[in-house]
Amino acid sequence: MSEQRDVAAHAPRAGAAPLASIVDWERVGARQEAELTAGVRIEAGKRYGFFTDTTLCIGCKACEVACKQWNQLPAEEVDLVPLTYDNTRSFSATTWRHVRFVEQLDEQPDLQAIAKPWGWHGSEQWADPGSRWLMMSDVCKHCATAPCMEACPTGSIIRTEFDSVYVQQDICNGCGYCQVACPFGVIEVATETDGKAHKCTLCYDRLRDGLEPACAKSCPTDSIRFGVVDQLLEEARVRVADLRARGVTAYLYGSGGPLEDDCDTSALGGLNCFFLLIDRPEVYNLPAVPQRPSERTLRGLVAGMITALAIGVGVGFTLRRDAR
Amino acid sequence: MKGLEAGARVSPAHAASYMGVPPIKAPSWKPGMIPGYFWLGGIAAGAWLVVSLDDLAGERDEELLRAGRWVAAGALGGGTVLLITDLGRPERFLNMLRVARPRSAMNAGAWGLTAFGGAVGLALLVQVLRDLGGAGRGANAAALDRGIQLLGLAPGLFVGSYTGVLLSSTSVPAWALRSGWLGPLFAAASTSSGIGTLLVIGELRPWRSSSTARRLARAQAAALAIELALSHVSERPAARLPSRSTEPRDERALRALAHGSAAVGLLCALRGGRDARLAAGLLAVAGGLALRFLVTRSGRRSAGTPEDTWEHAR
Amino acid sequence: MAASPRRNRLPVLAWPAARQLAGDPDAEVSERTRGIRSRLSDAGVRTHRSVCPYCAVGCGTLVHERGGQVIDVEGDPESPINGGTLCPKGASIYQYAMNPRRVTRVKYRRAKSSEWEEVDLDWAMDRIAQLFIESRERHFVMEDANGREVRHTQRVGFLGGAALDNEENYLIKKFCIGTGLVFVENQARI
Amino acid sequence: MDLQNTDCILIMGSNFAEAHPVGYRFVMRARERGAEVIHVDPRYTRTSATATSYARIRAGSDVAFLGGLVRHVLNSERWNGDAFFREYVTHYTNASTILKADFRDASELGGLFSGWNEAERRYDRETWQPAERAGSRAHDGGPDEATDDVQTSQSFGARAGNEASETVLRDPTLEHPQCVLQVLKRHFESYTPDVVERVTGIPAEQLIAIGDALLRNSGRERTSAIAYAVGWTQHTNGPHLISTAAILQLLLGNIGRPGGGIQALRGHATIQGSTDIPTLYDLLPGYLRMRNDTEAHDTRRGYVASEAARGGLWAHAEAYLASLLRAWFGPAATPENEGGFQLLPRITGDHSHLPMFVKMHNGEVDGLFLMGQNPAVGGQNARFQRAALGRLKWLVVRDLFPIESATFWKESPEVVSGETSSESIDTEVFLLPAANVLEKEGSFTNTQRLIQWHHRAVEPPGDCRSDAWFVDQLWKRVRAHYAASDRPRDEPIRALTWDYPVSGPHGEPDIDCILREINGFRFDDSIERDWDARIEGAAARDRDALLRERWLAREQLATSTRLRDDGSTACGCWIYCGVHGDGNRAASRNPGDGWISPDWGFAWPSNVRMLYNRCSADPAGRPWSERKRYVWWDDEARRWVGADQPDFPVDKPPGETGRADAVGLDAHAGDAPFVMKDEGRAWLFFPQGLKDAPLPTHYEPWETPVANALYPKQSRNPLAGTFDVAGNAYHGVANARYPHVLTTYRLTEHHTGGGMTRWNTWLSELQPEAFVEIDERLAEELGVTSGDWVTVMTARGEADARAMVTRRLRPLWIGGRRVHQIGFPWHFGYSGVATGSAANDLVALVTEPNVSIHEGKALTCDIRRGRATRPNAAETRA
Repeated sequence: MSEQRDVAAHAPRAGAAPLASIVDWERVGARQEAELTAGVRIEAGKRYGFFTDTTLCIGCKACEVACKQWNQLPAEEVDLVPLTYDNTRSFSATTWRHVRFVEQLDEQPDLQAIAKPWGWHGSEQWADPGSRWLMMSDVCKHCATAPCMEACPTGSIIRTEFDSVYVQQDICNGCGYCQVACPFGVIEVATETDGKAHKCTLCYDRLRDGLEPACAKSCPTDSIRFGVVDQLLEEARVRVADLRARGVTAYLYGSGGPLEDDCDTSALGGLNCFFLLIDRPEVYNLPAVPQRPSERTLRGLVAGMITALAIGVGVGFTLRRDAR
Repeated sequence: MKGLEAGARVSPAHAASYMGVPPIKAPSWKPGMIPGYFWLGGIAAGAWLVVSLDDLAGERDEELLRAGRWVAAGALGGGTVLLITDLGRPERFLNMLRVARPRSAMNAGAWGLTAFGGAVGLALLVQVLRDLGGAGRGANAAALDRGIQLLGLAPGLFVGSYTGVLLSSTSVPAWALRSGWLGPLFAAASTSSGIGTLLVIGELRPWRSSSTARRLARAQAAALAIELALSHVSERPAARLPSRSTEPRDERALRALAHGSAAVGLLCALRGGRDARLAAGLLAVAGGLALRFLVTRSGRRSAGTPEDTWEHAR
Repeated sequence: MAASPRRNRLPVLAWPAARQLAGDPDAEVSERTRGIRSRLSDAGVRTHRSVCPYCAVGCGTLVHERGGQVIDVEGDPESPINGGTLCPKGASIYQYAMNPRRVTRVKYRRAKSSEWEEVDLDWAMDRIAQLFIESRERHFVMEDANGREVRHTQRVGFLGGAALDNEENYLIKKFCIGTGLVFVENQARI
Repeated sequence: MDLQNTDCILIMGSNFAEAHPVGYRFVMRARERGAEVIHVDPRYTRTSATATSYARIRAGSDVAFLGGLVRHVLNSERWNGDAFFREYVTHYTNASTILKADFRDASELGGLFSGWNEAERRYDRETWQPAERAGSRAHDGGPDEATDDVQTSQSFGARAGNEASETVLRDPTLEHPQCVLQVLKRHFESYTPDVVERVTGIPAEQLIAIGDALLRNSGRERTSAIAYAVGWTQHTNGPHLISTAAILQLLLGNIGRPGGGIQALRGHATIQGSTDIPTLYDLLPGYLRMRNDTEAHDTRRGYVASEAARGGLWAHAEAYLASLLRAWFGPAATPENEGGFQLLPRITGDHSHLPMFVKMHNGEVDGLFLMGQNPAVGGQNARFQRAALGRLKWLVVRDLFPIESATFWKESPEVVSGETSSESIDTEVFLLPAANVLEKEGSFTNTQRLIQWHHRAVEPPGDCRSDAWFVDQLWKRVRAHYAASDRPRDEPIRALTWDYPVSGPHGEPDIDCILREINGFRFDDSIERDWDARIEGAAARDRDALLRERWLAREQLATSTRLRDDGSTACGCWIYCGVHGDGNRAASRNPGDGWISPDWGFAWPSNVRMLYNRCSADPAGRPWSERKRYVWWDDEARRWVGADQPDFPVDKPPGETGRADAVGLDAHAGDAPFVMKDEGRAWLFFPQGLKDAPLPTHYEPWETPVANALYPKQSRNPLAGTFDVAGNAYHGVANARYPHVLTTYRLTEHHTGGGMTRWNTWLSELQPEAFVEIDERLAEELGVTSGDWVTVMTARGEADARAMVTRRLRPLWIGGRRVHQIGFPWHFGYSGVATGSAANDLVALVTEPNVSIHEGKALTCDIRRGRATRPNAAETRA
């Protein structure tokens, strides 16, 4: 489709002319798209992340697909898992967003004995434990002290100017150490394909152009909110207070301290991508108290060497020549 | 391919985990490479340690030194090949030395390995020159040797022990819970299998000095005793993990092999005699390998057991 | 980090570890990383406003294209309906266009055949027109049994339309009026 | 978008969150503002999970539930105590109309209304009419039942009613025993909470609680909304469901007000547009009826007499028709052919989807153009439809992917199993690759009547072409063939206008010009002839430019009020008039306030975003409340003003009375908001419009596990359309062989018959395979756990899939026994990336009498463990 033919063939008419690229889209002008979609301006030097409010998630999985679309990630060959609507099951090198579904419904009452209400929850459904179907869109947490990054031996995993944790694909040598370091099972080495580690980039490329990350942008119900972490935390606090006033046992997972009733992520210094949950973390397949593996490294190395030396000395003692 | 796996058919409403899906990832490492590297690196470090201490502490035993250097060089070379092969992008192995990251056990290991490799390489060079008749003999040579051995001592100690720390600095419960112990355990195992290798060499091609074998056997006994003790102690923190109670048969066999080899090896080393020493050496070397397999394998299974993570991360 | 790439004269000084020693906080950052931008900022990218073809909510989309190839489809941030958001189907529109499973050549199956053949589009159109005219000729009903003029044929039908454009539906309807087709239906009935 | 302002939304017959996730964002916004979200559904879905309350209903029993709500409302203290409701109902509905004394309700006649003619199996609707003053002359534009009988599409009710007549008796006190409100009360009196519980499985307390929620959230200050989708329409009494909802909302004063209304959640990008500009057999654009074979339609005058009303917008039906004919036939619309009316083909019966396929199955259809539909999977009794396709002489499939409807002769289960073979299928099949939405320009009309233009982003690859191109090319070939014909039968072909310039590498017709034709323009015969001469004389290469120039020169009409019946205007669809009145308004893109956003696209009619919004003000024209302000009368400016374009004559004062001698909107009073209705008021009782009842009535689905508890003598719709053909046996009422209820549905991750999604790997990995949802108790009885294969059986066939055992489904206690409900998503077929059995293989061909829609949401079935032994094996007769 050549430029000339395009102009000649489809004479421009009101509203028909294509827009320039969205990045310097004249209608938006100096405004970034993120200001429209997330109400936030993206600038280097600030901490950005996601606040995922699971009470707003409708389990549509738009985030999963939007992520794959933007990052051009291939689909995986999956088999049906007919337990609930989650056939994704876990993160992988090509799945960076994952929506979990947790069916929590009471056992069937005996119908003959009571033809009375069940599944009826008054005005606040999730206040009642009788029937609920929890949905939660999980993602890389972009931890304040990221175990994957601390584990990375090549400096491939870096912290960007947006405080996100990013794997430099031109550096990664696929050692796989980040994979075992991650306390959330996020990062994975694509052993079958390029042999490198992959995970959510917080849409680093988009942030550079003032675009909201694809998943958060696509979320129809704003369950995934993108923004400056401190502001998101403030929003989250208000939200938790509001839900608690309504009788919902909401708490934050990943605030790094405040409102972390059922968990403690302080070892990681909090998570740039944090969540509002209404059940125990394990229900969402999250560790209650994620640890920071590198806490053990220095100590371990020193202990190891000292022990080795001690062993050596001990053994060396036995090596003395037979009595002369 | 993801799919319906055995054990996934539990009602999610009552499941203690999320459809049995592990919350963390098991290692991506190719089978055998990493334990093999741990083992070979350990032999290199152990052999180096023993001959260095021997050289530093007492009379020169050039034959032992020479054997130790060759063992260290060979094992280290082999281990490095395994390590590089295991990378997703082997051609980028040098990226490990791109930066210094003290919080990364892998990065520290790479630097340590480099330093150790340098010392071993230098030692080997000197050794080869000397064997070819160059590089002289005498007091100066002895000082040179000692210097080189001393140079490699710290990195050697490091290479022998860091691999355990490498494992325990992860989110894999079976490793993480044993932090503080895996390093020492691997150090002990490195020492014992290093000595074991020298013992075996000595029995296959007997030392000129008869005391060498005896001394090595004593050292072997000591090292194995320490290894056994550490092995026992280090397992305690992880014993409460649910994955331990569901240990499959092959893993139990591996455990028996690792511990049994060390114990029998210890007895043989104490007994003395040529065959016994040979057996002790072989058992120590085999036990070292079994131990590395056991630890990596139990970690892999632990990573695949959601309840382990709940136990660890709470 | 957004600072321009540093150039070092000595290769050894470009070594990140050396830069690290020299106190460079961005020593680990690669050249490629410094240059990262979204593909929407590539030269020649043009954006077109479109509408999602799936359900009837009518989400606005932006189609980003470069050299006639779709490179990205996202929600239109200005749409009061979706405000940039999309559902998973909408988010997958890219594959609606860029999909190796898509049929791009005319396929033709002869009667009784068990295989497709590839045929020329023009030939197919001629053949279809011929078949249509034959059916119409053979079965056109000018008057029904009661002598009432009905001007139609019940031998050919049109089905579908809810996934097309309004203007295409209009043409189909007009075509049917002109040729006397009365079997014309779409998904609104299901 | 207005749903964000609701205080309470009842979602029923719709899995809103799953089928329309982005629309659901407004529901979630409302919920977060404190609105109640009530979901009533057979299955606990993603909508239920995010609603504030959920009620489990037996599929197909919705009218009973809604009727129970109507009864609860009418008997409630709040409804009878708050003057708002009475005022709204008295002024804005026909509640006060007094019916003829001999009208008898279904509650009196055991499920049938007066006027039932058992021999002919039809209603004589005489007794359904309003009583008139003694001695008044019978209305000359009476309901034409004959006409009704051959129409089965959605229409805006019969236009030619008697209601506008000033002779109709009314009782503003609403006390008269035959007045509509009292009749309505009696009609629903038997729908008590206990009876409703027995019918629907919804506990009585819950019915009352939901009724109270609606009452609590309706009134001057608050409004409630109802949203539905095909869970309501795909029934043999679909219109009953929707009209019960309409009655409920009218009683509660929720129509035409912000946060109120009834939202039909439609399922395809322009399913609304393809109804407005209908690729439907019985409609002409703009809901004019297709010319049929009744005597009335012999002449244009007769057509107009039967279609036009005196009051309301339908008074101008002739102008709409004349303009349409002018658009289609141009100069060839002459007085001799009644302005083109005589050129129109006529329908002679029900030519809808299912009858078409029955004829096809009988070998009585030669050819079919399949334009983006996949009946081999999505069609009811899909197996039957596949067989029908195989009896065509030729089939043209236009699609993006090799859908099942194009490959049935090769890959269908029948061919694979050897039941039939490629060699025995004589159909000549063309699979023409289509251009997709990114590769063509045009407009879609969404579920809120918003027309939105999409631009072409790229050229289609290979042989892919737009459907406009296809029709254009086919038309040109056909016209060339008949160019020299002088037979009367070919006259319409020669007469039809088709003057769209083509452009681009493939010669695509200019869509903008087509939209201009749809919009309408002033038609001047002499100017048109001049143009014709100029274009004819021009060189071939200049032709397209000249054609386009002519389109640009034609004076576009800004509103349908400009349409005339004298041939001086041409308009392809009168309700779309204005869409291209001042530039292409479908392409306008001003985001606005995110609520009304009047300059984003164009909503028909006249860019009104909320229909009947005059209701948002009280009879005197004042907003009912500050909180629910929308459109009101500004006494100083002497006009209606507000947030939206008033759906009312802007300068008609609220106090004006309708003029008895006037036609159209002038016949309406200033407090008559329903501009489409003859008398300007909404119907709580339908003298015409429905063939099968003047009031919505609970009939069981055609296949039901229980008899009708409300009308034991009349379990099912007396007029449901059945098809006595092989492979389509029905189970009937309470058939012990098929004890379970089966319902089919969509998932978020796929679209309809899967033609657009099952070849998409990103979507296919999310839902890779068909499955059947069953409750734990049933699973226990069958001895299956999640992942095991089960086979669902009906008299039409078998379909197998893996079981998803879940507590989200639960049996109900109905009619003294446990009734299991089984869920089977209908997206899947045998081709593509995501595959599985087609649930529609199980569904019967059976239709609703008014709109010919099938019943896919409630039927009965049996289920067993294991794979289907005979894939899709059907019994010829049960």
